[in-house]
Amino acid sequence: MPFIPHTEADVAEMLAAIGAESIDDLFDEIPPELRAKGLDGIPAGLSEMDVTRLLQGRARADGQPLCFIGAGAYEHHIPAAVWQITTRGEFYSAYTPYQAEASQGTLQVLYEFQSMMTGLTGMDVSNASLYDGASALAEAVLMAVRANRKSKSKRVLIPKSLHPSYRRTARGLVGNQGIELVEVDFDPATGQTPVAQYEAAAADGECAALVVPQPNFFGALEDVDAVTDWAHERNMLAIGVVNPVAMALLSPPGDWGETGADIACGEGQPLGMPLASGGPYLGFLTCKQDFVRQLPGRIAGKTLDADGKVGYTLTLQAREQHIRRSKATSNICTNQGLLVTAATIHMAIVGAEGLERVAASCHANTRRLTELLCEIPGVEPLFDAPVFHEQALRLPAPTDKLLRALAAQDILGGFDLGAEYPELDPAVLVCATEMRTEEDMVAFRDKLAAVLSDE
Amino acid sequence: MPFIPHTEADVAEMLAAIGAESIDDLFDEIPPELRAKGLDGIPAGLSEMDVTRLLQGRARADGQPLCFIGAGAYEHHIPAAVWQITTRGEFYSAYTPYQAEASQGTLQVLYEFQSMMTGLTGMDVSNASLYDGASALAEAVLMAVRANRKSKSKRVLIPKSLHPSYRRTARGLVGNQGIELVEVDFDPATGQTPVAQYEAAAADGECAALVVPQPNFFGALEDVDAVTDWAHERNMLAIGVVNPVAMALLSPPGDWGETGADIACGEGQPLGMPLASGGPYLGFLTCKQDFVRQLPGRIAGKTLDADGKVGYTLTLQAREQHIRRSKATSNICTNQGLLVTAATIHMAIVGAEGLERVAASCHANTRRLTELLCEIPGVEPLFDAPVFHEQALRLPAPTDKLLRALAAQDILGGFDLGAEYPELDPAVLVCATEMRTEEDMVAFRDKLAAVLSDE
Amino acid sequence: MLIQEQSRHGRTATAQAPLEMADVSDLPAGLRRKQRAALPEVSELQAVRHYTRLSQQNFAIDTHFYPLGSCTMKYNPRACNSLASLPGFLARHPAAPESHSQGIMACLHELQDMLKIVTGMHAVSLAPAAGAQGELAGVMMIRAYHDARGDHERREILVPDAAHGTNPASAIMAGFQVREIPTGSNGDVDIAALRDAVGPQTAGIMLTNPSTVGVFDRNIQAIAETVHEAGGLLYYDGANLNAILGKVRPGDMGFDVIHMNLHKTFSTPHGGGGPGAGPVGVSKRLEPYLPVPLVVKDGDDYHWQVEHDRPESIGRMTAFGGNMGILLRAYIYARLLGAEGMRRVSEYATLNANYLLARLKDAGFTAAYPERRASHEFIVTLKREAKEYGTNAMDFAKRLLDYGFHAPTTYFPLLVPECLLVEPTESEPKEALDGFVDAMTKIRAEAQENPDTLKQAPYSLPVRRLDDVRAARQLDLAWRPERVED
Amino acid sequence: MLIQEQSRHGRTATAQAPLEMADVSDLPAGLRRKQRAALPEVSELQAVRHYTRLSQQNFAIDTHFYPLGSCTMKYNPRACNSLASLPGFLARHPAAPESHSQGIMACLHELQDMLKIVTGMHAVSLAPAAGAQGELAGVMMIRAYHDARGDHERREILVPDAAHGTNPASAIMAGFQVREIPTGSNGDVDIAALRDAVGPQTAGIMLTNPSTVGVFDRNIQAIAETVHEAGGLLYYDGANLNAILGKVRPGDMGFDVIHMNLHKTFSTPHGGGGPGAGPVGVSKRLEPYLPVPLVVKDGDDYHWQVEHDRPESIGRMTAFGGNMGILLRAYIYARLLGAEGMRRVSEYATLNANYLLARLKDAGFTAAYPERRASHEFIVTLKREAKEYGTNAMDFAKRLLDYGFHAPTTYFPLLVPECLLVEPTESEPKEALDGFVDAMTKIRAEAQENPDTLKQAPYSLPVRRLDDVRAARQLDLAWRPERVED
Repeated sequence: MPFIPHTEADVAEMLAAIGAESIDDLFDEIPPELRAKGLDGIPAGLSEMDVTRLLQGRARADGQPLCFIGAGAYEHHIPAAVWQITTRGEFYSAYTPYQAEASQGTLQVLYEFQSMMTGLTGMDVSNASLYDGASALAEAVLMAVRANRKSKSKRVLIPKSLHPSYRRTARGLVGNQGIELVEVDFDPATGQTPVAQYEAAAADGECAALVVPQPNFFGALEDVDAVTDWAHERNMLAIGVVNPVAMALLSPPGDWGETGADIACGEGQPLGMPLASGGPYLGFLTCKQDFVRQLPGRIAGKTLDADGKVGYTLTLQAREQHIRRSKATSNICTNQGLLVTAATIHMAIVGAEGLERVAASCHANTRRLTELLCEIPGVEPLFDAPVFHEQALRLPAPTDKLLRALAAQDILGGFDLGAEYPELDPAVLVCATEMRTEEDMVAFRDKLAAVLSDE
Repeated sequence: MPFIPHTEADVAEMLAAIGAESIDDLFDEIPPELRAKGLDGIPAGLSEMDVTRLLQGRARADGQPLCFIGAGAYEHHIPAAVWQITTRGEFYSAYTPYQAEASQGTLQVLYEFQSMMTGLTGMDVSNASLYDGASALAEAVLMAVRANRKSKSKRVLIPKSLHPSYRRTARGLVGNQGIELVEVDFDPATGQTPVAQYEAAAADGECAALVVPQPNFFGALEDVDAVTDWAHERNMLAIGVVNPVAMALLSPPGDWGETGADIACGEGQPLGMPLASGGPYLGFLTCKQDFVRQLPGRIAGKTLDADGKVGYTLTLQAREQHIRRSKATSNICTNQGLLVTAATIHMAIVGAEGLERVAASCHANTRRLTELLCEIPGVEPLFDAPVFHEQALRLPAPTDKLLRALAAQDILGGFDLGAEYPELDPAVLVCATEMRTEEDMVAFRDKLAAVLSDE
Repeated sequence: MLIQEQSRHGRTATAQAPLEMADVSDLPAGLRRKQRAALPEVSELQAVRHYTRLSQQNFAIDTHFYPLGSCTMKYNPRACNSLASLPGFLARHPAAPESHSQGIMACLHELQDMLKIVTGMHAVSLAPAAGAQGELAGVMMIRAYHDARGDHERREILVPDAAHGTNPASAIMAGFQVREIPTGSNGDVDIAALRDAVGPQTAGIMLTNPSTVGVFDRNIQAIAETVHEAGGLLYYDGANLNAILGKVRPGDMGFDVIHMNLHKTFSTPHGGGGPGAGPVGVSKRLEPYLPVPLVVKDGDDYHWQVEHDRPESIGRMTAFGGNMGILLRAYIYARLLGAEGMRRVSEYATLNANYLLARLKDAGFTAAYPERRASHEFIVTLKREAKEYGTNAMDFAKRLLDYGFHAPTTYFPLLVPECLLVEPTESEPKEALDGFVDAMTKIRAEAQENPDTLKQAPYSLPVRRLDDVRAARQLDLAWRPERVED
Repeated sequence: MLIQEQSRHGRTATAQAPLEMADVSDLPAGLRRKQRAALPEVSELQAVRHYTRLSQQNFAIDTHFYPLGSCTMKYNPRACNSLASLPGFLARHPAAPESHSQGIMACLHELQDMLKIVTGMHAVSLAPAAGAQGELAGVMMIRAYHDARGDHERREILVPDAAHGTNPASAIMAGFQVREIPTGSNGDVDIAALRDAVGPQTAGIMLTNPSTVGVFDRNIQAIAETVHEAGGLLYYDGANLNAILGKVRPGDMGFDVIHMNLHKTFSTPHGGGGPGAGPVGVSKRLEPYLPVPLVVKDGDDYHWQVEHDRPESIGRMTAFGGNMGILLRAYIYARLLGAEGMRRVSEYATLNANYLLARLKDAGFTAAYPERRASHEFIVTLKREAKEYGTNAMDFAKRLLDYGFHAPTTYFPLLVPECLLVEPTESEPKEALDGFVDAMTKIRAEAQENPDTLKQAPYSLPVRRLDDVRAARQLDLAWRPERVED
């Protein structure tokens, strides 16, 4: 039987040891009227060969179009070593390192990951992952409200230039606890959210924290120093939402303003995770040392063993649900361990210099793509601001029609901004990572031009 | 630098320790006039990302046609676990287990492989692999001539129904040692090589051994018992060349005739190796206990350690080139260790029963394919004999034209028999492994019929 | 040694990034990073060697029997990994149009359907990223339901004292208060206490059945009736679904909402602590509130349903709709098993648990609920051993590691003293279970002879027993670079 | 425990084969197997766990510094594995038509060209399946050359005493006699002895340069002249090509034929003992004899050349033309390195060897050729330690394992007593070399203090020192099933 090792002789011996007549007897405490009659509708099992054929067909069906969508998920090169090691059985099929002595591999990886994330964000401490960037933001908001000793407010300022799905996810996850996310408008000329906008949004009353993305959803670079300082002046905590690859080039949250952001979070996908339709990715959450006891999620710490040898263990478990239950900082239990492993190996192999070159290449490619697309009459930058790695473009025709026509030619021509920001329609958000070649970009331009001339 | 960890500081320190000025100085014993001026024509290095793009394009270019060619290499399902474990660094990047204590993983695998191959072939002992089936046959021939104490002859009977490439390879590899391979004709009605044919070929003089394939190249089943007994009556050794998957269903060489074949060899590819354009595969070679000291290649043996614990080590090294040099049984050094690992894991997972079902399915599919193709007028079995897993078919039109037309529709319609056996032209050798579905086979029939009607 | 400690300034694995540094001078200088991020600078070989060797320091299903209770550490078929990693699946952008997504959407839709069937629920959403997020989605839907009916007073969630810690924590995150219900001495929920607890404030109850004490609550129908009559809803914590797959369905027991931990029952990798996937199933009345996205089928075509298609939805749980790669693995596993394979899962998981329990009882260990059938897991209490030898459950656990077994879950559920929660799973052969009994027996003999043997354990692992108190008191959560002069 | 010992009758991993047993009643009963083959019957988990754990018992490049001399144990880039394993490459049948092979043929053709350039040879065949097969192909071509000229008396191949054992063994397989040439005390071939040895019987000489004693033979031009003048050809054993990649070319030294071990210089995996690939390169006069198949380019198209295209070819070395998957890996590696990367290989391999030698000399160890530069490897002789402490080279080797280092090659070449042949390779960091020196120094101190510490080593591995004599005397080469009554 697939995945079940029992021989008939085994079953007979085991039932005898139990003192039962049949396996069915073992279910005799279930009220008979509840016993499921069958699993009608579940197909019969397939051999691995047949499942392979089925899945290969499905995977092939989705093609491999040339992708110019970024919008929070990025197609980067992943060194072959990353997943070959990550999927080693010892990482792949272990669980949360509850028995630290039998889990030093995973635990040291977590500690190294935490070290890398603090290095990248310039913050003091990091947890060992949350589900994704959006849920990490939700946890950051909850944490900020809990942690702000200077304010009892449950209001948090969140700019509309932040990823729409992040805003929606965060709203859903924090709303039931009475926390209000107050939206802050962006400057329609630049796509940025300057201090003045935060000020306007905060006019209604005290806030516990604000969120500042870098870069923001439009790729525009925010004046993070000014916003952070303004937050601190108002006794708010500043929460940075950052792209970790961008951090190779951009000032990290720990360096923002006079004293740095208080919390930084984001999506770890660009650190070695394939696009994979949206997950599994990994959320990261880092903060200042002061707030460590408010940090949700697993945390690995360094300690010593009985012989004085260095080892690693999960620590500060008193924050967690399995100890603290209803008083925990979060309900999170299983997080994204395997992705943490991949990200750690990825960062180790690529290194700081490699990450810089990746970031620079993405930025230069997107700049080049912008140049090429703007050769087409009616295509132009939507905003006037420095950008990183994403570009919002105004289009001369309805976006969805253009994108559909491009998709029919296996080009994913960007993210339809009008779908989320009707006031910006028709507009598209494009991105070309280091994976796109000049040839790819020229093909995009040519096909877009052709589609437009067919209009 | 890719794959080189030296920092500039390292280099300086190291040169200082050596007492050299520059790395170039380390090459100062090479006569200056010999120093290569450059590597003109070698392109500049590429990033892993660029190489990935290049290779993906090349792999895609070759398509994935529907394959009905067997002819010694078979497309079987390989459990996903096989190569995920085989390519673990500890197997992938280790070498020949010269330091047995630090190589128990590889050594135990070799011992298990040897045990499985003796189980499958019914022979007493197995080596730990040779390059492939054809070179294994060459080694088997050399070994038989060395091992036959009853005959000084250097002639070996080899039937023309054996794989043409095996015959050619063996001839090339043994000819320089004065060994003559005497070809034996097959019965044109059955494609088999009965004893009478061997007898006719042996009429010219004494022979040391004969070769008998099961199934033979045409898929036809030979009367292995009679041939083996006849060989023994004439003081010849009998060398079986067998398909290891077929061994799940067919009588193994160890059981042939009264006392069994003396040596059995073959191609291990069907035991978990992808087609991969022809290699790396693995040759196996097994024999009776008496001949173990004539067996070429690595052999792992069981032993005890200083504490009396069981362990494994390479043994009988006195046969080998690194000890015995010009007196060795063969020049082989590096063999096919990684493939042995894959084959061992493959056989462990699939098991005897699984292998039986694979063999049965291949056989039934080829039978069904024969039925379907023979619905086409002019297509009919070439021989009248029981077959296993391959079928020779007569065609009503020139083979190469038909195969080309089918290939243009991404069907590889079999092996052109006329290219190797002009007397059989036009004819094709087809095979449908367990990987081919009814739908695949019907498509083959329909396209062949269409191509023929276009003639 | 940490990878950071192997770093040398100027060492790079340059094959792994574009070979040239592109011009980024258009980035405003004031927004640029001042100092290079403190990431390790190592060669590719160093990284490969480091993480290969680190991995070897783990116990895992692929290396050891790992009977961690409540975690269902069964074999993760390797095919699920390789097929979910087909290039077409890995390359798909989450915002790819439906025209380029029909293949994966077919898998997801079929998975939704299969999960509906095995749970007996009316509709399923695959969105939650893990079990705890599924729980949160579940209680959020309960809240949305009551709120939609104007039933705003229902702010209390009942949780048995044996429940997973995530249950009360999730209820709190959804804005509820939590009230604990005691477990009876026979392992079933104390029905009288439950009757006392329900009322107009009752939003619902969160329950797992079989419960975390390893028995099937025989009064489940009475519980359902009690809560439903009080106007509350029933939430099923699917952590223990492996025990009943194909045998009894939460929907038939009367549950209104359920989450499933696919990394347990559907054998997706535990990955050293995730990723999981926590799909939720609901009865008809909760369907409008399901988290998005959902996959629907229209003729031959699959479509996404998102916020604007489902205005009453509690919304999305993650930015991009869930852990697709994990869902794919679960789908593949389900197709490999089929209906008969699913039934076998619960049958052999239960057989293994009852056999192991029987053997441990024979060997003199104390079952927490000796009169009950084990479900797929069971509890042994070592309070007698603690009293007689001064060795606690953790000492046994650590010593088990030396014998080559991962320890069962210790000290959970909290209501049983010195407990080991043991879940062997269906994929372990009888020989592994027998080996575990032998080890436990030997360890008890060691405890009797010299308790210190246990208290100092483990001996044979990469580290001896670690000082957790020190870890928490002298917090060291990240390596810090020594600032070098540039 | 062997996998066979975990087998239980009736246990199967049925997902891994067709679910049904097809009808095979048409197979003649007399030709059917009487008893099921003795293969293990285990579950997929058992197999995965068994082989995962077995793998952990190996030292490998990915886990340890592995300075095995003459084997070039350098980092095998993981990308080579994943790209050579692209489905399009794995699925291609060896008899697929050229129309469906242009992608891989392009790779092979470019590899042929690159190998020509790095060796300075006129033409290259990729056919031989490993180094030793490449040697055999090489000497077969030498024989074919002389035979074609009617020069049938040339039946002797000269081989230096330091040569790899495969050299004389290959020469014998090609039907030659072998005559040994001594190595001078400075490590170079004894030129006078060579001059004495050559004659009308001389078919050629097999040489590796740098030689197996780890030095570059400075008289190579004189050697070439001597052999050529006598009418013989020069064969280059490419085992040590890593030392000179991009620095000096065998073709320029005067060699007529060369094989290359791609698993050494081009870093394809050693795989626990293969597969290798042993392409051969030849000068113009030997080109007609190259083994088939070859890839040729005609306009934009690639074609195979096989026996009937090349009537003078020595033929094919394996049934299907070579270890394509290994050739692909080498091709990928070559493209990753490029010209500058290839030059760096020999530079840093030589730097590492000379540094390690210098440090070991400083630490008091004896170099076999103290006045010479090391090539990419070098020899330390422990004859002084053997005399003073009674510990031999093997004792040092075994004790090194305890210190976490794979041992260098021991007792080869045979002419240096108690020798360690040490090849660190370019991919090891300085720290690894320093660690090795520390370990050697400590081991020598142990030897001085208590030689038994070494003689009993290793202590920390899965087994203690194994009894090789017992293995050879009480031959046990295969597990045998106990026959059970059916």
